[in-house]
Amino acid sequence: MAAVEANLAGIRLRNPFLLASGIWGESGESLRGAYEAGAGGVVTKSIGAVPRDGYPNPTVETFESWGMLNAMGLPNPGIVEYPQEVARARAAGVPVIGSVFAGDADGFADVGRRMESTGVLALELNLSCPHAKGLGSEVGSDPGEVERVVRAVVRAVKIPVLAKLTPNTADVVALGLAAERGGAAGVSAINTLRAMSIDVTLRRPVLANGLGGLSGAAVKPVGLAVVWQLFDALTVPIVGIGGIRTVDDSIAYALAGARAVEVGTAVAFGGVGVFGELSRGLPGRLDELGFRSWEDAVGAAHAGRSRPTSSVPS
Amino acid sequence: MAAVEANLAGIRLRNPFLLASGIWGESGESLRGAYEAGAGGVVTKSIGAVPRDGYPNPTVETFESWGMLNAMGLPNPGIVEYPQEVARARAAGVPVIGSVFAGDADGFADVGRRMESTGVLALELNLSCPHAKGLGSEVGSDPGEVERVVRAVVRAVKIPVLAKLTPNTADVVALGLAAERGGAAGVSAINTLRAMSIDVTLRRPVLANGLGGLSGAAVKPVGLAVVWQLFDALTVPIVGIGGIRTVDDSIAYALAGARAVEVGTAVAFGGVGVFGELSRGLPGRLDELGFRSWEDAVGAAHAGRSRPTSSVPS
Amino acid sequence: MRQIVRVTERVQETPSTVTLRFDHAGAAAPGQFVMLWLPGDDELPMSLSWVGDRKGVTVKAMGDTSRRILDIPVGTRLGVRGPYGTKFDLSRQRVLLVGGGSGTAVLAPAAEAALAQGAHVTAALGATTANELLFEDRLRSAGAKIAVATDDGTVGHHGFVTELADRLLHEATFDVVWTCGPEKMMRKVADSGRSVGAPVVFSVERHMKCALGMCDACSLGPFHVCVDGPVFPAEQIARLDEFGRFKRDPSGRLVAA
Amino acid sequence: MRQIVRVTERVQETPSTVTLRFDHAGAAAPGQFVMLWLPGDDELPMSLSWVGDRKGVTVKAMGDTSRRILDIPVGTRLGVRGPYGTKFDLSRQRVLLVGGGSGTAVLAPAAEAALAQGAHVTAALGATTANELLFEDRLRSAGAKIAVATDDGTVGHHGFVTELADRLLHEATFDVVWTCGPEKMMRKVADSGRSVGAPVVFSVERHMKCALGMCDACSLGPFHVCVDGPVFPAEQIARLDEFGRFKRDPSGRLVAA
Ligand SMILES: Cc1cc2nc3c(=O)[nH]c(=O)nc-3n(C[C@H](O)[C@H](O)[C@H](O)COP(=O)(O)OP(=O)(O)OC[C@H]3O[C@@H](n4cnc5c(N)ncnc54)[C@H](O)[C@@H]3O)c2cc1C
Ligand SMILES: Cc1cc2nc3c(=O)[nH]c(=O)nc-3n(C[C@H](O)[C@H](O)[C@H](O)COP(=O)(O)OP(=O)(O)OC[C@H]3O[C@@H](n4cnc5c(N)ncnc54)[C@H](O)[C@@H]3O)c2cc1C
Ligand SMILES: Cc1cc2nc3c(=O)[nH]c(=O)nc-3n(C[C@H](O)[C@H](O)[C@H](O)COP(=O)(O)O)c2cc1C
Ligand SMILES: Cc1cc2nc3c(=O)[nH]c(=O)nc-3n(C[C@H](O)[C@H](O)[C@H](O)COP(=O)(O)O)c2cc1C
Ligand code: FES
Ligand code: FES
Repeated sequence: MAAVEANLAGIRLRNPFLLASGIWGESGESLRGAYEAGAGGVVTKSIGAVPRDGYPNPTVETFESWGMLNAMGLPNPGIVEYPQEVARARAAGVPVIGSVFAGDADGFADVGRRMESTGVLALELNLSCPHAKGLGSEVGSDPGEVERVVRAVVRAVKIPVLAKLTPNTADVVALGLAAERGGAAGVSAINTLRAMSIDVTLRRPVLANGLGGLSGAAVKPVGLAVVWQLFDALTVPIVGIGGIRTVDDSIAYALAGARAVEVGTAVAFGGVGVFGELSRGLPGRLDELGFRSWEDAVGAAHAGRSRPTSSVPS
Repeated sequence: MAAVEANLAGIRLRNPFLLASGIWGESGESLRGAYEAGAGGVVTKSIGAVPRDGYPNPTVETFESWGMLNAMGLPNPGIVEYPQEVARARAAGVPVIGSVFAGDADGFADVGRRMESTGVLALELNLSCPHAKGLGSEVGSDPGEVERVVRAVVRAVKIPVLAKLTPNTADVVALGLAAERGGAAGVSAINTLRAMSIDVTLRRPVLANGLGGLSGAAVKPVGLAVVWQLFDALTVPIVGIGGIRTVDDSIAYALAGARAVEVGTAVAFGGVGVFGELSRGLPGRLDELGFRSWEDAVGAAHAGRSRPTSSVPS
Repeated sequence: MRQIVRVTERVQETPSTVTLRFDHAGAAAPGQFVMLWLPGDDELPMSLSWVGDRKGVTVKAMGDTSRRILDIPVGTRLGVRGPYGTKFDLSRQRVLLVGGGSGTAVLAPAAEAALAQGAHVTAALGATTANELLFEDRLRSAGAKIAVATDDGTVGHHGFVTELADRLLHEATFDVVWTCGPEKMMRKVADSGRSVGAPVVFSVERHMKCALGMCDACSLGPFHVCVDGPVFPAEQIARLDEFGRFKRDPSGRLVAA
Repeated sequence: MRQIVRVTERVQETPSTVTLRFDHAGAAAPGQFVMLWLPGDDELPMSLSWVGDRKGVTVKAMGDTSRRILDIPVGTRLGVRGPYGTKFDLSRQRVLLVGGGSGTAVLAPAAEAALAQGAHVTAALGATTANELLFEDRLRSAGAKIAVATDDGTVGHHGFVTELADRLLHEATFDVVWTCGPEKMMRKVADSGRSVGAPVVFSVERHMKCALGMCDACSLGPFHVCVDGPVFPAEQIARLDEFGRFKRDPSGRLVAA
């Protein structure tokens, strides 16, 4: 049977399936539940310096089974109280990656350092969250800011730092290169796509925040394109995210260049049991497809073919 | 019954449903067919200075009924031969908007002028096409370039000029404002989202070009968010595009701020009869929802509520 | 997935509690809840106090939003997602209900369904004062035996409904106890049930956002109340440290219940 | 929607023509085509020369891609989209086939299906030379009467298959004529059919990209061959200016056919 261990910037995972940030990530028992269901590891909810309630409801909208729109507004208990949740997950042996956000480089460094002290194996910087006052969406979409933030955190901590990139950009490669220059040990992509739903009967946006983020199957083609482009340009490992629900979805991400993947919305549509399906199904499917291991599949769609132009047609 | 006429930058349309560029747009008889099926008007395939074969097949991939990926590669007969197609459509009384593309401002002005002389009612500049050599994706995602191109075309022609914007950007409002400064009579949005599909059995991208563009239902939430943001910032009219298939989809775009809409992928999934369904269904549905007219619905979701932040959550 | 409905009827059940009825065709079973959206305002989880195609929710004034819901007139449009969550097992023959305050809202349709299937239902209803008792008449006319308790003694047992429930459990044999109300109350009911060997089933409330088992807002130990609950066997829940002691606030912090 | 199949059999039908068989479960009817993708290379429309679960396409060397398809070994993986397009109406009793070159590929399964339903089928087959005649044996053993024509006279009528067809149409009565081949050939068949009052049905080829009725690559007058065709009643098509005179190249330009 094909080996499915993944090595992400030095972190060894029993399988490449990580719980995506923001799903089941507020409580330590949920993190543990995802791991026990079969995940190789978990990424916490994005944690900030102080508690945040997030936006009022409605915070979610689903589109059949192909899409999910959310504007949670980064609710989180804050870095002062969150360590007890990490501790609970770690006590159960769960490999935890700590997701953090802040309004500027110093803020990221500060929360990142405090997250490090909880014993997480790595940090994931949510550089795709744009409502911190004074910085706005520039944090995540300005390569200069990305580099500055990553560098500040890398200097402040000893564990590997992953930069989570936004797909809401003209040039995700520039963002990835900036993260790499800043010292990121890897990049994660994608976060949600800026999107919205309007109720025609009520003549108003559905989400309390108006704008939200699209996730689920609908964004898989977008995530694949992002990972593909990043793989061609970067040397650090890539964590693929967006619309993964089946083993084949995850292998498509591996072929595009992802060394591990995160799974989010599929938990809402199919329950946390999706991690069991994925982890049980992966070895046999890799065998069928002729791969000796997960690692063997990483980037394999790039081999031996003339690289496509990075142009968008139509 | 509610009135459904639309007024787009001075162009009067019998209904707000336009055939989107790139669908049924290479031949005059197809343009006419879309109009006869019920469209209020048509946008031509994007036409360049010289004939282009486009990319080799495979050029399309469908995702169930929620999404379509394509990399046609802008096949078009070129502006020298295309006038005969416009002539055929105009002879049948079809309101035609001419879509054009080029590699730089001068090129746009040149093709635009020649398109104007075919008798089209307006131009739509495809600023979301990034494979013209030497300029790349900067044409559409750099506000400075957008303004320059629009200005050059506006100076070269007398008919209204619409700028078609890309959703592959961090800040679509900056692009819209640039188009407005350049003198655009309106903006169209969205074009497709950069995306990709990988076949795990074959270990390769499906489209010959590797990267392609996502359209269909999956991009409707993205298109609505773009139109919503543009409506808040611009004064020129907006043509809403992306995933429109039902009357309610079109009304959602109107509520977000679209004065007319274009329909593309729905033709592949449901046939050109979709224009009949839309145009027949609109008046009654507007009545049901309490609108006196289509115009009455334009922007109506913005009224009376505190505008949502333009932040992307999660 | 969200349906827009219109309030077709508004019933003032008690000074602090109102039932809103609306047409909604989704299949629903007693125990389940909907996410009820007051457009322009919040969206809250609400148990269905009426299942079937003419559904209803029964809302008690607690905080700002529920207070505003109380004031909306017939004809108001509401958004409805769901029904979501687990159901009461209606196959038991001898059922004891223990309802505290608005907790009775979710028990009433379960009692009616059980009675319609021939079960014997006894309802122990608690409230602060006599005119806050919920669905006493509704349950009586459906055929339930009623016992009431009020904090101020204006009617029935002067004291907690848990005391009443404990007495009933020791006087007669029940196949199951369904309870909904404050968590400390439900924990006491669980203790009484255990002492006489009667299985107890809770209907639990937690802060909810997605109701899809995704956002973790409603987590309670290893469970997510929105999908694993709200109806739980007491033994799954009562032993959790958190239960009756902590809940999570909207930020996800554990705060005193 | 795209299935990856493996070539299970390769039959050299003529020096320039090869049949590839593969397992594919999609429902298909005679007349329909698939988009056949040679990974790493182009994707081309190909009529199904075998319908059923063990499908087949019969490819003639025309340009670069078809030439490469001819050379692929058994075991090669291909992408298959479809089946797409319109079908032959198999209810007619007396059928005349007129096939030019690889055009016979799409007529063979239609003939077999009609024969299986008890129809009488006569096949007029044309080719440049004797050993380029396609599916002569296959059609004969299915029960069709065969007449052949070769450009060089190596076998059968020395000349065009259209002459043969015209003679057959004047000798006997046919309920329908099915024809596939060069457009000029099909137009002549339509003329013959009209002169004797026999309805003629074309199978038309046009450059294709999407095969979804979207991209306009295959437009022919008001029709899109990929969804309105490829099987058309001759009267819809033969009168179009374009037919037999122009086709659209990959850029969409009208060029001489
Ligand atoms: C599955 C489920 C079903 C529910 N069914 C019903 C129902 O049928 N009828 C009903 O009236 N409510 C029900 N609720 C509770 C309801 O969702 C709200 O929490 C409640 O209406 C208060 O909302 P608010 O925004 O007005 O108050 P908030 O502003 O959130 O809170 C105001 C005050 O009320 C207190 N409070 C809030 N919720 C509760 C609670 N559940 N129990 C005790 N105190 C509380 C808070 O601590 C605070 O002091 C249900 C909740 C869940 C999770
Ligand atoms: C619905 C449909 C069904 C088809 N079924 C079959 C089939 O069963 N078997 C089969 O072999 N082909 C079939 N074709 C034609 C096939 O799709 C290709 O066009 C053909 O194989 C040539 O492709 P190429 O890329 O090799 O040639 P190209 O490089 O496209 O062309 C090379 C040369 O061949 C000529 N040529 C290309 N296509 C044709 C044509 N259709 N007729 C005459 N000359 C042509 C060109 O003019 C050029 O000179 C079908 C086409 C359609 C639209
Ligand atoms: C409800 C919800 C909450 C999310 N919260 C966060 C978050 O706090 N931090 C973050 O980096 N990403 C967050 N995301 C984005 C996901 O981690 C992921 O990048 C995205 O949803 C795409 O993956 P998916 O399609 O598998 O869900 C959230 C997504 C959802 C649906
Ligand atoms: C096959 C195809 C070809 C397209 N070609 C063009 C084009 O030439 N010029 C252009 O501006 N947009 C082109 N588009 C984009 C559409 O006009 C439209 O912006 C997009 O598909 C979203 O709308 P939809 O979801 O209704 O298809 C094309 C889209 C498709 C699917
Ligand atoms: S409310 Fe989101 S997980 Fe239960
Ligand atoms: S091949 Fe695209 S419309 Fe027919």
